[in-house]
Amino acid sequence: MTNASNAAPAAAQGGRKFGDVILDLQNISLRFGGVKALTDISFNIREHEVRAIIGPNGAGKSSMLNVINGVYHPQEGKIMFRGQERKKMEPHMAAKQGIARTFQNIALFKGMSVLDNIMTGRNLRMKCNLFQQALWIGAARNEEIAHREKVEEIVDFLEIQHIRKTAVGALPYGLQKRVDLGRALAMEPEILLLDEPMAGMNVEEKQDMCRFILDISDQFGTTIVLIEHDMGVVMDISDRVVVLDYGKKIGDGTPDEVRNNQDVINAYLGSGH
Amino acid sequence: MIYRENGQFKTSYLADQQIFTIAQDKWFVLGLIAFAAIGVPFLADEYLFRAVLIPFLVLALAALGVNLLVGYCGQITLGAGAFMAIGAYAAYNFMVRVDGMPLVLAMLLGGVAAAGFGILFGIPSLRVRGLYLAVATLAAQFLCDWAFLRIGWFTNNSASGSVSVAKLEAFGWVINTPVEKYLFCLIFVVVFALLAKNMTRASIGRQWMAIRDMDVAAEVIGIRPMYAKLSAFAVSSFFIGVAGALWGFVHLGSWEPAAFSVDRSFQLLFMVIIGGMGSIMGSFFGAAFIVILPIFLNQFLPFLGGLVGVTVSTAGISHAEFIIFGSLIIFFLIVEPHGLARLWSIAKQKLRLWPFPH
Amino acid sequence: MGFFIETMLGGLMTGMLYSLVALGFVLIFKASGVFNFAQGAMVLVAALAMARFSEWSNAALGGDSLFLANVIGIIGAGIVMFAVAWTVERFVLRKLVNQEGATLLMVTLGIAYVLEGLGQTFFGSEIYSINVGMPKDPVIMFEGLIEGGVMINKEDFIAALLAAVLVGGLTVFFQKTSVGRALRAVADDHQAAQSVGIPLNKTWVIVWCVAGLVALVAGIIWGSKMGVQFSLVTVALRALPVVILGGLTSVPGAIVGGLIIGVGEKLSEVYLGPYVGGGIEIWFAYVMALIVLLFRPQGLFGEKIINRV
Amino acid sequence: MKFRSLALAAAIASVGLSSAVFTPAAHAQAAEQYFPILVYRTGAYAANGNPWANGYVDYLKLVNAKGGINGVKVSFEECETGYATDRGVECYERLKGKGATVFQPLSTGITFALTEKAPVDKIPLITAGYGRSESQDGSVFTWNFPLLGTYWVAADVAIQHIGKAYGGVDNLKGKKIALVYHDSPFGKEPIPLLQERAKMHGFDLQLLPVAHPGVEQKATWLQIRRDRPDHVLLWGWGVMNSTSLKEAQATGYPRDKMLGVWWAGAEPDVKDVGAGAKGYSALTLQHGAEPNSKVVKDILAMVHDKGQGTGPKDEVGSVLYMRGLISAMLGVEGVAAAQERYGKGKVMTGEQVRWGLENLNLDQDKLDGMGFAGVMRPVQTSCTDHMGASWVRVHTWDGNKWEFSSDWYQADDKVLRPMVLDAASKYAAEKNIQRRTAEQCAQ
Repeated sequence: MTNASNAAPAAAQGGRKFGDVILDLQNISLRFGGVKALTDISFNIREHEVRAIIGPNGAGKSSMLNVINGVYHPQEGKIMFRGQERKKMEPHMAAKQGIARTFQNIALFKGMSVLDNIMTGRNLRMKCNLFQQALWIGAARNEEIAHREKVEEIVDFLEIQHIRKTAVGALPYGLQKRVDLGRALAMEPEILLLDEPMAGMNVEEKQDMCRFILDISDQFGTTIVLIEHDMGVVMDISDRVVVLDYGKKIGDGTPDEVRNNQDVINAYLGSGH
Repeated sequence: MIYRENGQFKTSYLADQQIFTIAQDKWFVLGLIAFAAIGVPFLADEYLFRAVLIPFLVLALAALGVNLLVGYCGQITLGAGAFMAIGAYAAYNFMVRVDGMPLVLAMLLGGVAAAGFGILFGIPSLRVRGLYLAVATLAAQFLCDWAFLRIGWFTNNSASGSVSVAKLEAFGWVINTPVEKYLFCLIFVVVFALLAKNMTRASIGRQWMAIRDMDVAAEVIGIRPMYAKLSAFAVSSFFIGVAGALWGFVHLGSWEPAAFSVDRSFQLLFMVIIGGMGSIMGSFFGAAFIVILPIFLNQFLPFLGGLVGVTVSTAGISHAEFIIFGSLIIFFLIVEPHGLARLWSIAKQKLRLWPFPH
Repeated sequence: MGFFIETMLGGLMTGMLYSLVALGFVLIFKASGVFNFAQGAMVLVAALAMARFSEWSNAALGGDSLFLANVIGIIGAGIVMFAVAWTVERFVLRKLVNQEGATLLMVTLGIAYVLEGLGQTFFGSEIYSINVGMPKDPVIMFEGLIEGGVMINKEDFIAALLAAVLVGGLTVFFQKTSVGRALRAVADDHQAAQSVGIPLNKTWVIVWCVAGLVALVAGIIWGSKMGVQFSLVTVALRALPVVILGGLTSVPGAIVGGLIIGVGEKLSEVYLGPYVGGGIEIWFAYVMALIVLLFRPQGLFGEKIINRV
Repeated sequence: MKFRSLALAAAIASVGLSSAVFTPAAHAQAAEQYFPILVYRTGAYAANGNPWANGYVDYLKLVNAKGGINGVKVSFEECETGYATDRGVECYERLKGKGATVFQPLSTGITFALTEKAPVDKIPLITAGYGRSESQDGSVFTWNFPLLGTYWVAADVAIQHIGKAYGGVDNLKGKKIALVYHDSPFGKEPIPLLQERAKMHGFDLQLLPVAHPGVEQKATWLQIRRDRPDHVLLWGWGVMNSTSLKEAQATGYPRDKMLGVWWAGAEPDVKDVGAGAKGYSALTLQHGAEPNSKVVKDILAMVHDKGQGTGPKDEVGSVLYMRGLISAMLGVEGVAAAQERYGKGKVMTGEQVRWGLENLNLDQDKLDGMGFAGVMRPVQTSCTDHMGASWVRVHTWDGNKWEFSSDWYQADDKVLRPMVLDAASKYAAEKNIQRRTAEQCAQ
């Protein structure tokens, strides 16, 4: 709880109420063999905020998300989740703690329909065992129906009713991104990690996506951690921004603070991105 | 015009989650089962039962098991034959060693034994995948081949290593004639197919498919790879083990380990490829295809040869069988990786629009 | 002591032959990402072609020159292997670019069946012999050093030597020649190789040809040892644990893996076998490979696999 | 999509065509005696399966060329089993419906499976020189006919022959005999008898299994080199035999100390080894390679010279060819014997042929008349003895051809009989079979 005390000042911009620090990353370093992906990075994430991670290509943004949800295990540093130190954990345990994410290069289940993809997000909340499912008796069937209702709400929310039975492999890119988001939402996460949710989209699609992200934040109070290249979008929707470059943190603060940070300006202009 | 879904509206999610969402499909399959249970016994002759229908049903069940693992969970196995063997020999031992052991229970216990070994040999799947996993399952195959040959206890110390079962009786029903054997297998297959269908449309099935399609993403949304993979191995091996018991008890009656050799494993894998990976229906198509193809070629090629005035030798037929078989596998993988099941659904799609294709 | 050394040597020599087949696996896997289950069938077809062409040439020319017959046999078999490589690339691989490994694996199972059928149709299904003048009788060596001496099988020895030469030659080919470098480039990244102007299709044909030639050498050695007949295809199943142990992408891995498996299975059969009834060598090789897999999923020499998201 | 519709069309067509499979094939013509032939002409054992099948078919052709069985023409049909049990069962089911007279599966595995089915279908099984050894007991195994000899006969004679080298079986005490066997029911059959004999004479029996198909035997022969058994019994089939001989050569084990079963003593087993197999001996199922016998000359003249030969001409008279030929002859003679009782010139049913096989009486005159002079000794079966003879000779490979190298042996009934009775009784108890009584036999 070291950083929790200075949590309060960061006032809400958009009328949302920020809570305590939910996730605190302290001095994280990650290496692959000899290559340093992340070096001594510390920042925190507060409940209900929209937190952006930006930086040039190869800055270590995706690695950072992978550290947060347990895909990579940093060699050094601590991760505090609600004040408790998180031991080395596997991704599915992170999911259990309420951390969901979307993927940069859409990692949907290609062979399954949109509905089934989103239904997988409900998996953690389904309690029936294998035998009940095999027999499809009362409990299992009721559970399936109940979760189906929940999933239909998400389908409505994301406006993808018309494609619910289509196999996701056959969908255009923009819709796939939405399904990816839907699957993460189905987990009803506390923290939602979005890895470039708008990459490769046209303006219209981006606007839709922005709307969804803000709605999620508003309606469900979900904490959102976002990686995005489009500076305009980042500055518009995020509450606080952390800037990485070559695996190091070079800036952290509100969009305005970051915009005026000399290191950040150098990184972006200097490296030519 | 007949195959239309017009006017069928679902009013509840329950209705939408039926096995067959189109009424005609449902009636078709129910009709098919009814026909198989009532019609076929009157129509088929003994040869058809013993040489075609019974092996078809048993291998379809085994292929279904393989499909759950390979098609749904994406874990390649080349050791299916071994799990059939475990099912058969375990069931045999339960029958021989436990007095008054009911036949059906022994078979199911055979399946349970296979499931246990399935989990054991599935453990490498947590570390390795693809080809490497295929080799791990081959280890199971060769180990079982050896164990059932060498360890006398498994065969009740039969001198030749060949075992046989005396009398088949379930719930007071003596299973003797080909028709009875056929019906006995049919009951197993229908029940197991239903169980498989239920699992694949429920949460466990989605977990398997998620692991198959993108294992890292699956883990990130909270699917435990260990549980998903090992449960797939267990369920799949259970199916295969029961099929193995049926193969030994009902089809062969007397068998040796060679009945479950690595060739059998390959054969089951081919059934799944040709029939359609990730499709219950496909397992049946694949089994039918592979059971019938050699029989068909054996009769058709000499006939064809006769037409053009050439005598086709037995060797020629079996070599042609190799070639045609291999070509079909290549053909399906290139042209229609989803197998016969996909062709079936395309056909249905066409039928849905017929006679107005636009 | 003498016996232990004999067993070791026997294992090493068998292992060298496994390496030869394993090499075929590794070559094709490196260059096209295909795990070629048809390698065994290729060994069969190559050996059948070799045996039959030399037999036919003898019959046709009426001569009894062993050398001439063998040369014609080798050339004939070489042409057959080239035709196989070309056909496989043209009609199968080309249509499956960028498919998953599992699909490609299963397609090679199909290729194996076709090759087995065609090979037997054209060349027959009896036992044929290849006679390249290998000595068959053993020699006893080191009689002064060890009591009873150490028996060495000359045929095995020459076969192992041949295999070693081939492996050395291939290593040079891969490291030093431009074709070899192109093949390695393709192996590392198909698209990158294509973008710098290396024709993918051609390199595939080449690598399948090289694998075909390796199969031919393996076929000649095995065929000379145990006769040319259908069971040669099972050689592939014996060599599988070798590639797994050594790593699918590593030429030295195939060699070392072969030697380890060869020695391991012979020692296990001779020293452990009698306690459990014998016949354990096949699964012992697989279990050895499996244990290595559990600790090093990429094999002893394979490239590390990193999960990316 | 073009490919797809092509595939679709192909699938539909194949469904249509496969209905051809289900239409019962036309039954054999009423006036012909139908012989189904289970063969394997492809796969690992094809080299040995081919000559057997060719001999079998050629003999049936000869029967027809000579006017049939008392005027009844013979029809026949091959079915490929690939040496696989399930394929064998399918063949059996398919061909039995066409009025099969007798089945000869040429595979111990298939024999085991068919033993369960034959009594139901009432079709006799001839397993000349293979199959279940206890099926000699005809009062339990009503439908099995292991004519000429079983594996127990072979094992018994093998020990007698080896014993002879030491001046009698009693001198085998302390000797070591290794059994290198094909790891399958076929290879395991002789073990009980060998163990029995080992107990009787006090020799040491070493068991060395070889996994199918038998191409990897280095470890086996290293063990033999270490333990230096006095004799090696080779119980292999197919490529395993030639591999054994090559490994024996490679490890310097003397070939003249090796004795093969009659399935390990034919041309394909040694040809490829050539001079390296010189001195190797094998048991024979009475006959060896018989290129000079009258029946072979008949076949050459009446079948091959008419362009009707099944296989290559130079194979006629080779060991496995003769095995197939004699197997066919036994089946045909079974029919002929049945006709004696049920009416000459009529087509016999399976049940009638069984009676014929059970009352087979091929004395030397008859055999000589059929062209088997010097090839075979008399065979006489009965209700309780379905084997009919246990005559065995040994022949030796001289580097080019097989030459007989021993006198005739017969299995020792004192050893064999109790074991057969015991095993058959056990089987009868397991299957709830009542032994046939003398009255039932007389029927």
